[in-house]
Amino acid sequence: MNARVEVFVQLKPGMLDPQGETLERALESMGYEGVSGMRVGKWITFAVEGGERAEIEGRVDEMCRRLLANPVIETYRYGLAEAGLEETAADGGEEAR
Amino acid sequence: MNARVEVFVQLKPGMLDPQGETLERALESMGYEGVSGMRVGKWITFAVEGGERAEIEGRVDEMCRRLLANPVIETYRYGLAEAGLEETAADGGEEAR
Amino acid sequence: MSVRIGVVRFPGTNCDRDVFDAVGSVEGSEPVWLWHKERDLEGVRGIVLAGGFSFGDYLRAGAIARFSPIMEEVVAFARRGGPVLGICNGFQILTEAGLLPGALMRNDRITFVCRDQWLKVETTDTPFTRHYSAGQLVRYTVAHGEGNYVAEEEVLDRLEEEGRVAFRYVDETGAATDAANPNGSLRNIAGIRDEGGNILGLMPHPDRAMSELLGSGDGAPVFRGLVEAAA
Amino acid sequence: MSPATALRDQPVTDDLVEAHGITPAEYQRIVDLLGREPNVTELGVFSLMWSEHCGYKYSRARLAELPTEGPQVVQGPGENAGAVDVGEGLAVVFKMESHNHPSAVEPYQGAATGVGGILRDVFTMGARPIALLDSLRFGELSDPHARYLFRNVVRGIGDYGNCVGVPTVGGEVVFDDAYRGNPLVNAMCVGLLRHDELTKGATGAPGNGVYVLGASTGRDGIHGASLLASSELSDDTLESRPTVQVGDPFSEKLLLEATLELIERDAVIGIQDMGAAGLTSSSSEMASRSGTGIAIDVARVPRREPAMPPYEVLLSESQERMLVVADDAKEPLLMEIAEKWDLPCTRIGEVTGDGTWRVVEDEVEVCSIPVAALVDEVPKYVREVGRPAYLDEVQAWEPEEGWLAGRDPLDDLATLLAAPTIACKRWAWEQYDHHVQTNTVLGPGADAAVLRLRGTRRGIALTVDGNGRWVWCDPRTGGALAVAEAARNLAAVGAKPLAVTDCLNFGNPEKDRVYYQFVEAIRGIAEACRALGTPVVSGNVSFYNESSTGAVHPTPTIGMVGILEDLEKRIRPDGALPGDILVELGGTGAHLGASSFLKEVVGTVAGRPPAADLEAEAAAGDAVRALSAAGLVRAARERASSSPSSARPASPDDGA
Ligand SMILES: Nc1ncnc2c1ncn2[C@@H]1O[C@H](COP(=O)(O)OP(=O)(O)O)[C@@H](O)[C@H]1O
Repeated sequence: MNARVEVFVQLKPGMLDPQGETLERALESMGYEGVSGMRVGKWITFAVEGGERAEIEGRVDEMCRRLLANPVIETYRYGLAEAGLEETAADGGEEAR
Repeated sequence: MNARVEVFVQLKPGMLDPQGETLERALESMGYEGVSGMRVGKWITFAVEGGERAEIEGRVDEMCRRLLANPVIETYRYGLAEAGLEETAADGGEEAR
Repeated sequence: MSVRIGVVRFPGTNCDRDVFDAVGSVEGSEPVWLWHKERDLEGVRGIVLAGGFSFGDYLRAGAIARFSPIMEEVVAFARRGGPVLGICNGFQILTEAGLLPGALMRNDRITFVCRDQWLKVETTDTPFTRHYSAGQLVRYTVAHGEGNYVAEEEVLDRLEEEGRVAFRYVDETGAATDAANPNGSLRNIAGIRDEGGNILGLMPHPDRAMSELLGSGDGAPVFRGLVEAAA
Repeated sequence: MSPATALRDQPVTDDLVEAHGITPAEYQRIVDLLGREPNVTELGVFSLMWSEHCGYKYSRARLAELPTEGPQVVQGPGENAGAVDVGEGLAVVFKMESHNHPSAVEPYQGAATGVGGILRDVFTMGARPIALLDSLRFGELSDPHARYLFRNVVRGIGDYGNCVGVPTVGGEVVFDDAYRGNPLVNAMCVGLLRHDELTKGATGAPGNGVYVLGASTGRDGIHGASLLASSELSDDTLESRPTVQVGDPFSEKLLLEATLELIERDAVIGIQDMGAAGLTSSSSEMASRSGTGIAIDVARVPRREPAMPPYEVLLSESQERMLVVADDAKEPLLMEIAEKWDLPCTRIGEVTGDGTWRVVEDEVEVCSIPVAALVDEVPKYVREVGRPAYLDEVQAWEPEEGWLAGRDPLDDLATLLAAPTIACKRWAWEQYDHHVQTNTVLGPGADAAVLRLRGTRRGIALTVDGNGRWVWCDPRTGGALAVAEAARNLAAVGAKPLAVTDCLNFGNPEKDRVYYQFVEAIRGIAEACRALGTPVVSGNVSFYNESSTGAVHPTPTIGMVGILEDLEKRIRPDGALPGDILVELGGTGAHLGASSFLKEVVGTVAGRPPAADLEAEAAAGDAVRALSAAGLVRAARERASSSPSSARPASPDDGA
């Protein structure tokens, strides 16, 4: 199959996320109240060609472990969707493309 | 309601994404083939307290436009989930919204 | 016979010439370029990973560089006990490659920081620090955006116990205060060494502390130690 | 019909001409030059090349008043950057450029790509960039939007320069309501080379190959996007068209190293940056300099997106690209070096002998325009305008009798020192790597930066200066004072001024008031440069710095380079010891017109700036250098709007 992949990488829970904290403070000073626990992670999207679903998943997981996330400080997860369905990555939020 | 919010920010399609391009080349030279169209965006998660769903959505949208993304070069979308359901934010991929 | 010391160049390395000169200033040494795409260490007896932004530091500092062909050789060389010094981006690459524990996160102040920095030499038990005295204060420049050293508590404790913290950020009196910490590093750690003592990684730049004209000559002993260990 | 073909065949209507910013008279001139009507792509090309940005149609005639010659000048205006001799076979290459509008829209990327552009201008000449400086203007720091711009512009400059590995060693930041709607972001780059390495943007002989080196071409910053949107093209291709580019400092670093290696190993005949105005201006300017023609096949230009019509490929401002000319003998080496640095390099055309700028897409001719029509025939507008009335009003200000009565000087001093414009700018420059390359003898925080020239006893001193308030109150004097202050900054470290680059930031020159300010400021600059012996070797004009809140203060910024023949004789800013004698050299007495005191403490912008006594200025500089050479000076400071580092630093986090 050809897949669209989304990978989500975030700092481990408990690790300080200064970027999230700064954004939170900025929002507060702009007058947005009640926002808390802000974390800024990475959202990596791409297409993968060829192979069975399980095989692709295995490959993506390895890419995450080796490069896309640093296990010392980060956690990751990912999702696959059959490609051709470009919409998958695009729907929800017409702004998205 | 109290909500868990996830915001996804990415460079507009057609804009150069140097990070995505560099990563893609790196994966290729590590032997991962068939990867294409890589984009590196931001995944911002936080909690919001109080208000109706529609009202929160309005507020989040405004926060996105004003601070979390720059509409000149980026697109964004977001998803809300009733809080308490921490899992929502945690389980796999595209379901996340 | 002069001692060949390799200076590794990744695309985006930008302190390569500074390090090359620093190494070259030590009598009896011969700096040699090592290109990231090569697998040949050209007979060098010591290696420096210089600062900069290898592969733009895109994704995470040092994350992509560690997969370069040359790094396989550097890792093998280090495991054989060869002296390896990682400065700034070089330190980040060494942690990404697993040669040193922990990780370097984005500075707690978010922004890049470039300033003169006092450091305390915590161990003289490495070739690179043997010309200092324990507890000596030295002044180098720091210049980085991702220098916030983190590791799990046990790892930190072990580093302390085994005397593997090499440098700490301090103020001019030698106190490891928060104000003296440029990036939020746990326990003000600026540099660490491996178990064997032949690998040193640090965020501050001894390569920029080679001349009083530029503000400090405190970095010279590091390079002297490297060359001697390689000889 | 594909959008590409639709665009190509679109008829050129009056509306379309107007939407391209071309007047009916200009259009007629184009028709005369071509001997026919242009097609829409050619129209786009003319509108770009004849724009103020590329063609300097309002400014060119006035810029001619600036002195550009001197024994020290190795390269004057006209190339990518100017160059001066600094002795021992070395030359310093430098230029300043603005990125105001992109920074207003996307401060981080706008500022970053501004740095990218100015770096390319310098390394295209074969010089290794050794320093950057930045001159910034924002609205008052109490305005949240100004804080947002300040924070992100500084981060953008820092991230780009830091990544490429060029130290940012100096600059200035001014906060004034005049810049609320339109910030100014000017960046200066300084490079170093041996005289024999100086490379020009030339094409050599017909038959030589033309190549694109570096990034692929996308729809970045395509000029005229708005007009295309109004002309019935398929909507979805248009709305996604970005007007701001994203910077890629990593690719820039590769491009820098590759370019210098190409030049060092003699693998190119000519090379030119493809930044602003892209393929069109780079190719036509190269051909123009060499008196040749050039033929390009846009189908061969590597693109980031499919279905880009020639119009877009020609006008794209995608960053981190170079146009290279090489002959067949050099081609293999060119390709080898490009591959070494992982940069795509593609042959897209060749140099011709017919003086025509010709573009084809596959076999089909898209443009055929005489190079001279694009480059030399740019309309020049010289207008005579009268002195605007506001000046009389402003200059009429006189302090009233006893106006200072009851003021507490110490309070006022505290107010002054706390003003963000005057306060220390550590918050900004700590984000800039100012040490990389290990040449920085004196970095930010001094009157001027000082760099050593490795392998010699020499050093160079660098500064940028401008004072829009002074120019607004008195354009001619203000222009002269900007040069004088720059020279004073250099003198304060013991350096002798050599030459100037300028960045002239003004409002809309079609308005009389702005044009007058521009003309007069240039006269002031020219007079001061003559008096101080500092020719202008490069520069940049930025007009239309206006917003709903009006035009910015007329703000010429002056970048100046000076030489220290012996670094040991430099003057240290912090060398003073207790008991040392304090002397004021020169000085204009008590002058408060148009001062910071009036603005920050009293809240008025009025009066005349101090007179520019250029002879005294030159003499004072000579005196400082003579005293210093005699070993009599321990420390010196320029005495204009200096920023004591003890004051609370100006930071966007102040919440002001
Ligand atoms: N944006 C900036 N980038 C780098 N250095 C800066 C910047 N702004 C100010 N500086 C540094 O702060 C010092 C004081 O600047 P400025 O207030 O313009 O002084 P002066 O009035 O003497 O020209 C200078 O050394 C200058 O280089």
